[in-house]
Formats: sequence, structure tokens, C-alpha cells
Amino acid sequence: MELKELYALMERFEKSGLSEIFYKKDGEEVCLKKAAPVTYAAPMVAAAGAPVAVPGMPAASADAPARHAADTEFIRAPLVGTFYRAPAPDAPPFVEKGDTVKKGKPLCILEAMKLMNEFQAEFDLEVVAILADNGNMVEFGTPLFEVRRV
Amino acid sequence: MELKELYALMERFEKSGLSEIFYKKDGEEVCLKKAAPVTYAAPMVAAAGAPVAVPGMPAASADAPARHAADTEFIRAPLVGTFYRAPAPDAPPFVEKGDTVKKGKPLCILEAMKLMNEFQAEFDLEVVAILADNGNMVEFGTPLFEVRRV
Amino acid sequence: MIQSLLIANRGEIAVRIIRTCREMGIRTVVAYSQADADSLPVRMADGHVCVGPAPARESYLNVRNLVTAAVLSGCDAVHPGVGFLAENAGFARDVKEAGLTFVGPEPQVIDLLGDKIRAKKSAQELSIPVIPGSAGSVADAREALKAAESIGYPVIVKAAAGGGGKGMRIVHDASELADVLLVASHEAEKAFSDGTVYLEKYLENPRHVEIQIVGDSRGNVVHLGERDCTVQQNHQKLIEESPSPVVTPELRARMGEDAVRLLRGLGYTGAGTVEFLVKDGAHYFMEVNARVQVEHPVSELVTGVDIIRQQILAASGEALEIRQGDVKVGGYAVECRINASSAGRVTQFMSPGGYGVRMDTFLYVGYNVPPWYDHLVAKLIVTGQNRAEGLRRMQRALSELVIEGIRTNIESQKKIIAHPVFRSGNYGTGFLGEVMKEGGL
Amino acid sequence: MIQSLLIANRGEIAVRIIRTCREMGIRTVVAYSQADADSLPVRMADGHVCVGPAPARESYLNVRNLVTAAVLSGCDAVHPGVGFLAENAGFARDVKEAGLTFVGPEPQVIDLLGDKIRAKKSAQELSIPVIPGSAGSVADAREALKAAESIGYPVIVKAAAGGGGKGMRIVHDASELADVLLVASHEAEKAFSDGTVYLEKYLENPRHVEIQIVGDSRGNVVHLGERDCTVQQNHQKLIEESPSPVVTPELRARMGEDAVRLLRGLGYTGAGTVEFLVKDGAHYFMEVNARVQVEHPVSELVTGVDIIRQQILAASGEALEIRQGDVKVGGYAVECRINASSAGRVTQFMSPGGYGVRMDTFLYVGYNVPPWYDHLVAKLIVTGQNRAEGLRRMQRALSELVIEGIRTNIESQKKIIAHPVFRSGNYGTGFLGEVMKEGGL
Repeated sequence: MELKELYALMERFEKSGLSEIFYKKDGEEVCLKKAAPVTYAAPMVAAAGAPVAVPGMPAASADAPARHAADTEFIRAPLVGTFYRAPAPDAPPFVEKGDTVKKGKPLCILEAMKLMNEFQAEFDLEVVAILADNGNMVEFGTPLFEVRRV
Repeated sequence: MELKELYALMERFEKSGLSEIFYKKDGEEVCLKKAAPVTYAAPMVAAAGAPVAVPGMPAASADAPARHAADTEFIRAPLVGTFYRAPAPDAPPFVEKGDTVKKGKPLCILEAMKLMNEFQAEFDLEVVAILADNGNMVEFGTPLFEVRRV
Repeated sequence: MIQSLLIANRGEIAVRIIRTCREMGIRTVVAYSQADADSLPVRMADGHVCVGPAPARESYLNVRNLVTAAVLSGCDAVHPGVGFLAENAGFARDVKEAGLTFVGPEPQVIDLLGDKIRAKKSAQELSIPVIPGSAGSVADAREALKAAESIGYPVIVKAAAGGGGKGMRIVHDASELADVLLVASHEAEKAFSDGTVYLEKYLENPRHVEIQIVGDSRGNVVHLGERDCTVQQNHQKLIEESPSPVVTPELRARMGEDAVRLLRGLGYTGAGTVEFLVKDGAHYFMEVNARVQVEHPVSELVTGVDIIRQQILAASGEALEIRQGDVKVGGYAVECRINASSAGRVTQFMSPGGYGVRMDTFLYVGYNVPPWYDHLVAKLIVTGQNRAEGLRRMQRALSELVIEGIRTNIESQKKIIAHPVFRSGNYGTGFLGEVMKEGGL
Repeated sequence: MIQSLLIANRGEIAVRIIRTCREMGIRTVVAYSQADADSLPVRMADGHVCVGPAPARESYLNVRNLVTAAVLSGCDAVHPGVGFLAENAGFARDVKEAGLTFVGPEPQVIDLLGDKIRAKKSAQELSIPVIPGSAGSVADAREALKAAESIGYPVIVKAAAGGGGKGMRIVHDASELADVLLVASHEAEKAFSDGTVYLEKYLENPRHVEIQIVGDSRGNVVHLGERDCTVQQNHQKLIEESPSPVVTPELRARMGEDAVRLLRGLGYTGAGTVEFLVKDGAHYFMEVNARVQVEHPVSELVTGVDIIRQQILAASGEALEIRQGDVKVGGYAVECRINASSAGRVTQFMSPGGYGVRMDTFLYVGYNVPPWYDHLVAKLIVTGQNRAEGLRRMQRALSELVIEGIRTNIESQKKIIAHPVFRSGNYGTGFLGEVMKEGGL
């Protein structure tokens, strides 16, 4: 079996209601299994009725990109707070998309309980994408930047 | 088996009521499984507490052999009743294991509401096994005999 | 006292009966069809007997197999549940002839109440208000026309053996009557193999209000207040509540007394329901359901009386544990029937819970809902100090209820509970039809 | 009135709070750890904010993230639930300083009641019977010996900041005292970073009986009768019931009045519990839990009062909906705590249901129970007209409960409910330990 055949089989299998496939042919053996999945977010949300829209409710976890490119990584929010790209409303942002940032240079500010927490780059990096919006709330773990080590 | 044949098999299998398929042919093997069709008798039974033992409670469905040999078949109880192998307590049984029985000859009696219902062979057959016990209750569908057409 | 009970039924009512039996120390044996081998009642009961294949007429309506199963599995009584053979006098007779106790009224009482004309006559004789109508059945169009003239149009044609709206037809003027009569009689003949029909004044958009009764063999007959079942979709109840928004204490007393007088007169034992129509503060006897009803939990929750328990005590020849004086209708309770509109495997099920919520169901994750039987899969019942609180709680509970793998009416129940007209409490049996027309559901 | 509530907790208590909020029209936002992203409360709430990784000290105990989450998600109040920060005065202060409402008593009240010695003093000043003991803390062995002599052995050493049995030691004679004192003080130091200890007379095998209180900011303080929590396994409550088999109406009145007097004196608002030991018909003040308790549903079901609702009303500055005169303890209720002894994916879950059964849980099929937090996974509560009926119903309900994929204590709860000594109602806090020794569980 060619690998692309195997991928095809895997795709078909994932769509199927099956839990296991074992296939053996002239010395070749393939075994596919599923773990009990079950994730039922949707219905509960529906059940919860239209949630009241509130300024500052974290879009975060929902909207945040689930995965990043192979050669990049996320810098995530280490605390709950308000995300600021600049040291002051009228000041220019610390970093822009495409910037190369040296280790120790500031990336953003997270405000929590009236404290301005500045966060610096922990390694030399290139800013591939800025994922949080200035002035918005971020949750613990919300991806703030997608970066590439340089 | 070609992969497209395998896909066809998978589709057919998903539609089927089967839970598992194993297929082997000159060195080729295919095994398809569905997730356990959830049977949780045990806990509920345990939960039910020790059921009161009652003479005549159908051992049937539980004890009855699940499958028969490839070349034989079951004759099942068409009604709920008491299974008798003979026309009268002192009379010899209608049939014994190993007997060959001609179509139309009596096999057993099922008593229901004081009525003795005699059941005859619907085809020429050999009695491979007698599965119900004389004088015991049988449910609808309880296997009474395992027979081979002759 | 009953020692061992065969339950000749399935689904949530079988589960309901098993629960009370277990609390009473009564052994249960469930009779089931091959389609129900994996059902919850089969798993919960102390014993189970397969009585036939999936089609009900060969299993749950198979009198011979059911009675034989009861005798051979060592039961001393049979509970018919709801539907199937619950109001079948012949089944009750066969059960008794087999030397077993039938959990329900005497066969001849079932017979009498099954005949809507005789039942109505019995009510009239006890001067219980009935809907003006023909004196008994109408043999032909001529008789019907005469009756209709005296009653006044619109009139409704009903089947004597009727139920579930079959053989029912509304007639607005004389010109229609003859034809409609034939249709209705034919429909009744088909449905009940009895084409007898009669006429009644057609009440526009009334309330459906019923009185829950329990009686024992010692002459005690007690009513547990009313249930309002006005929210119906083609004669199928969808929501039941108690107390009724339109029943005053005075009306409750009058209806209760009438219901008790009627069933005491018949020597009624066990659980039963007297159904009335209520219009402009007046009540009119409609019919008696000679069995426990799907919506009985509503009355259990406002009175604190386990109706199945009283039913079993009465069948055992014991006295009821309550007298009319003990019955206090307190607070409010409402039930939403959760019906399936498709069969299949339940892939997820989350039951509502918490304060004031009761769930009666036979669903579980992995259960394969068979296509053969009634579409009721769950009864969600909540209590509150009053109707407003109860309906808020029902809305909350419905929002928690998750059933996946089969289609259900959960969303439409949410819409009904939230509907301003329903909230107002001011509507009639036509309400749901109107809402549907508006495309409101 | 509170408009939008952040729930700084998880599991069944978070679900419990969401339910009442939904009935009150209050928006809910659940703060959750990364381990709880798939949890039921996160799915049920109108909003949710991740406040940290799995370890509680970085999420559910992370005051900064919790308060920030409340402010930024537009909440005007915070409910601490049970455990975690529920009795942390510092958290209550930070919540108030952020301009939010804390659903619980005032910080200084939490502080005072958190100090077992000061709490006991307050009770004494109101001439509420307390367990004879040292006047305040004991600085050293010499003081302890003097106190013990005057009290009489056996005595128990307790931590001032105590709870959950930590820093508790029984001393049978003077020779042991000095050593035990050091161990207990050290243990207390480790557990509460406060080694202060005090002595009390050790009551052998008493009953644990507590009074449920709700108070508002307008001086209304009402008690909802008692809960008997005598069935404990190393100071962990397993079964709670109301009314208590050993509390007479007179004793109930005395305990209730004492509890109300104490908390009114402190200007207590919201839900709280005053715990007593009962021995030979006398009651002794033990401590106050300045929060709602796990077992509160038992009192809800015998009084018909939604305690979480009263708690939220009180926090909003509203008046309680009940006065002492309205409170009737009717019937009987009992709760079994269902605890998990292993984490993992729930492969099947069947909740008991039907008449008189309430289930509070956050389990569902497919949920992965995380290993990080409290082992309570469900509370099964049933009602009955009396204790005998209630216990029969509990046995029935436990027999229906199916939880697969994780190990639970369902079987041992069945054994306790069926145990003749438990049925007799005549036992003390030592009961379960004895039964376990006999290998009875």
C-alpha cells in the first residue's frame, strides 16, 4: 500500500462510524483504531441560549488560531488582563508584524488590577503575526503573537 | 482485496447491524470493528440487588447458546410457555438427540394457558441438540432445538 | 399484598413502576418485545420475559403470551401501565381468570367507561354537568339532524368507543352533517371496529382540565386536584400543569366532588382520571381514563402522593394511605413531554438536574430508540412556589436537556414555555394550532 | 440587583450556582483552569474565562486572575462557591476593592470566624454552650497541662486556624500531652502557616449536627433547621440528613436560636452554617462555616427554600424572601456524596430519576474527570415523608446510579444506607470507623 493510499484510508476511516480496522495483504499490515472521542460543546452552548454580548468578553479561546506553522510558535498570555501593544495610548506599538525583536526587548503590556505588566521577548524572534487586539481582554493561555525564532 | 473493494466492504459494514467482520483469504486478512454497542446489563443487574429466585424464571435468553454451527439452525419458541418433550409425563419423548425427524412429525409441546400446543417439524431434520429443559419455561424466541436439514 | 409484579408495558412508564416497586420491596418482571431487549426497564427489573417480536400486536398486545409470562415467572399481579392493554377489559378478565391480580379497576368498570355514551349517561344520572348532546348514539342522518337542531350548531360527532380524536368531526351547519356522519362512523369502525357515533355541542376553544382520582376496594375515593392539559397538538397533550391557571378553589371543589361521586358510584379502584372541558367558569364531563396517565407526576409533585404506590396498595386490597382531608395541593408543577420524531441510537444525553427538577425517562447514551412504539422518550417535570417560578425553572431545565442522535421536540417546547400567550395563562385548546399557523413553532 | 456573576469555582457547585442564576435572569461567567475546558459548567455558563493552568494555586486560587477576569468580563459580582477561596477574607477584600460584590459575608466576619478561638469566644459571650476547653490558645506544655487538668482527660488538641481535621489530636493522659502538642502545632503550622493550638474536652462518639443559616444586610437572620452529618470518614462527611434522628423539636429550637443569635450578632449576610456537637441531648458550639456548604440541598428539600437564591439576594442588598415564621421543616431529605477514587473518562453515566429524587452533578458521558481537584463528582439527594421512606428511596436511587470509567464509592454508600446501625439512627461520628474496622465496607 502506498502512503497516499494509507492517508486515503485514514481519512475514510475517520469519517466512518468504525472504531477499528485491521488490514493485511502480502506481508503488509495496517491497523487503525479510534479512541472513544465524544466532545459535545455545541449543544450546551446552544442550550445556554444566546449569551449576552458584553464589551470585553474574551473572544480569545474561541477565535484564537488552533495551530501555528511548523517553524513558528505562539507566545501566550501568562495571566488574565488587557492587552496593549504600546506603552501609552499615543505611543507607537512595541512591535509590528514582520519586525525582528531581540531577546529582552518589550513585546506588549498586559494590564491586570491597575498594574501594567510589560512582557519581553525571551529569545531573538521575528513577529509572524499579532493575534490579540489592542485594548481587548485576554485569557490565560490566549495566543498573543505567532513568532519565529531567529 | 483491492482498496476500493475494502471501501465497499466498509460502507456495507457500517450500514449493517454487525459489530465486527473478520475476513481471511490466501494470506489476506481484513478485520473491521464498531465501537462496543454499549451493553451495561451487569451494573444494572447488580444494582437491582439479588433478584428473588423463582421456580420457572426463564433461564432461557441468558443461557441459550448464542450461535449454532454453520450447517445447522435453531428451532425457536414461537410463544411463551412451558416446554414438554413428551405428550404425557409417563410417555417417551417425541424426539431424542440424533433422531432424524420427518416433516410434520411432532417435536415438542408448549403449554400456555392450559392449552397444549404441539409443534411439528416443518422440514425433514436431524436433531443435533435439545436446548430447552423438559418442564421449564421458555420465552418467545428461546432456542428449543438445534437441527440440521436432511 | 402483591409480592411479584409483571409489567406488561415498556419505556418510561415501565421504569416508573419499577421504581415504586423497588421502594415497596415488590419483585418486578418486565415483559418485553425483541425490539426492547436492551431497554432500560429490562435492565432495571429483577426479571424479564420476551413475549414477542417488535410489532406491538404480537408482543405488548399479545394477551396469551403476557398472561403466560406472568404465571410462569411466578408473578401474582400484572400492571398494564399506560396504553397498550391498559384499558382492555378482556385482558383484565384473562389476568384475573389466571388467578392473578390486575392493577386497575374491575373489568366491567373498564367496559362501562370505555363506552363514552354509557359513561356520559352515568355522569348525567349523578347530575354531573355534561356537554349538551344527543341522547345516546345517533343511528342515522335523520336522528342526527333532529339532535343537532335541539343542541344548536356547531356540533361535534364523536365515536362511542372513541379516543385520541379518532372518529371526531366538527359540523358547522346542517348541510354538512349527513356526509360528516358517514365519514366519522367509518373512521370509528376502522379504528375501534365499532362505528357507533353520537353528537355533542362543540365548545369553541375550551380548557382541558382533568381530576386525578385514587380509590381503594374499601370505598375510599380521593381526588388529588386537577391537571390542566390545554396545550395540545391534534388532541395530543404536550404540557400539563397543576394547579390550572383558570380553576378557582370553588371550581376545584365542585369538579373534585363530581369526579369522586362518579367513580365512587362505580366502585372504582386504583388510579383514574376524570376529564372535563372548562368554558366560562363552567365544567362539563368529557370522559374517564380508567388507568394511570402519562402526566400523573404533576399531581404527585403538588400533593406529595406517590400515585403508583396508592394504585398498587389498592390493587392489593389495602386501604389508601390518604383521605381527602389529608390532601393539600401545594405550590405548582408542570410537565413537558419530550417526544422523538426519529428513531436511532442516542449518542449523547444530558439530563437536567438540581433544585425542583424531576426527570422520568428510559434514555441512556448508546440506547437505540426503536421505531415501533410511542414517541414519548422523556417527561421533564419541575416544581415551583407558583406558576411564574415554575415556568422559569422549566425554561432553565429545558436549556440543560441535551439529547443527540434522535430528533426531539425540545426546541418547540422551549418556544411554547416562552410564548407570551402561554405565559398569560389565558388560552384554550386551540392555542397551539394558532401558534403553529403563525409559524410560531 | 446583581446582573452578571463570575463563578470562581468548578464542578457541581458551579453548575448549582448557574442553575439558580439562570432562573433569576443573572448572566454567569465561569472562571476555569485549563484542565476544566470541557467541563459542564464551562458549557452551561453564558461566558467563561480561563484563569490558569490545572494546579489550583495557579488558577482557582489565583486571586489576581480571578478578580481581573471578573472585571474585564463585565461582571458586577463574584461567587466563590465552596472550598478554594470561599473563606478567604483577602480574596473577599480584593473583590470589593475592585468595585465588585462578593457573594458572602463581610471580610472581617470571615476573618473572625476563621479563627476558631475567637469564634468560640464570640459564642461564649452570647452564652451559647461551647465544649469545655482552654481559655484561648495554649502557649506551651505547662499551660496545656494546667488547662487539661481543669478540663479532665481525654482532651483534643485543635488548630486555631483549623479545619478538615488537620492539627487535631486526641490526648488520653498527661504523659502524652507535651509531645502531641508539638506534633499538632507543627502540623497546623504546615497546613495553615499558623501553629496556634488550643485544648478542648474530647467528646466520645458525639453527633455532628449543624444549623443552616441565611441572613441579609437588613438584619434578617433565619435558620432552616438542622442537618445531621454524623456519618463521616476521617472528618469527611459522606451522608447528610434532615431532620436529625436525635434532634427533638425543643433541641432544634434551642440550637436554631443560638445559631441565629450568634450570626445576627456578627451582622452575618448570606448563607452560613453553625456546626455543633450533640451528646446526651446537649449541644456544644464547634465552629461556623462562613459559606454555603456542599450539603445545602438537604435543607432546601425539607424547607422549600432555594438557599443559593437567598444568598444572591442578600449579596445584592435585597431582603430575604422568608422570615423565621415562614420556615416549616417538612418531611425528610438525605444526601449521599458520590466521590471518585480515580480520574479518567466517563464511559457510561445513568442518573437516577423519578419521584423524590434530585441529582446535582457535572458528569456526562465522555467527560474526562481530571485528577487535580476534589473527589466529589455527584450529590444524590432524595426526599421522603419520613426517614424510613427516604432511606428506601435512597437505596432505590443508588441502585439506579451507573458511573463507568472511573471508580466511585457507590457500592460503599449502598452498604452504609443498608447498615442496621445506620438504619437505627443510633450512632456517633465513630460509627463509620467502627464499620470499616469490622471490614463491613
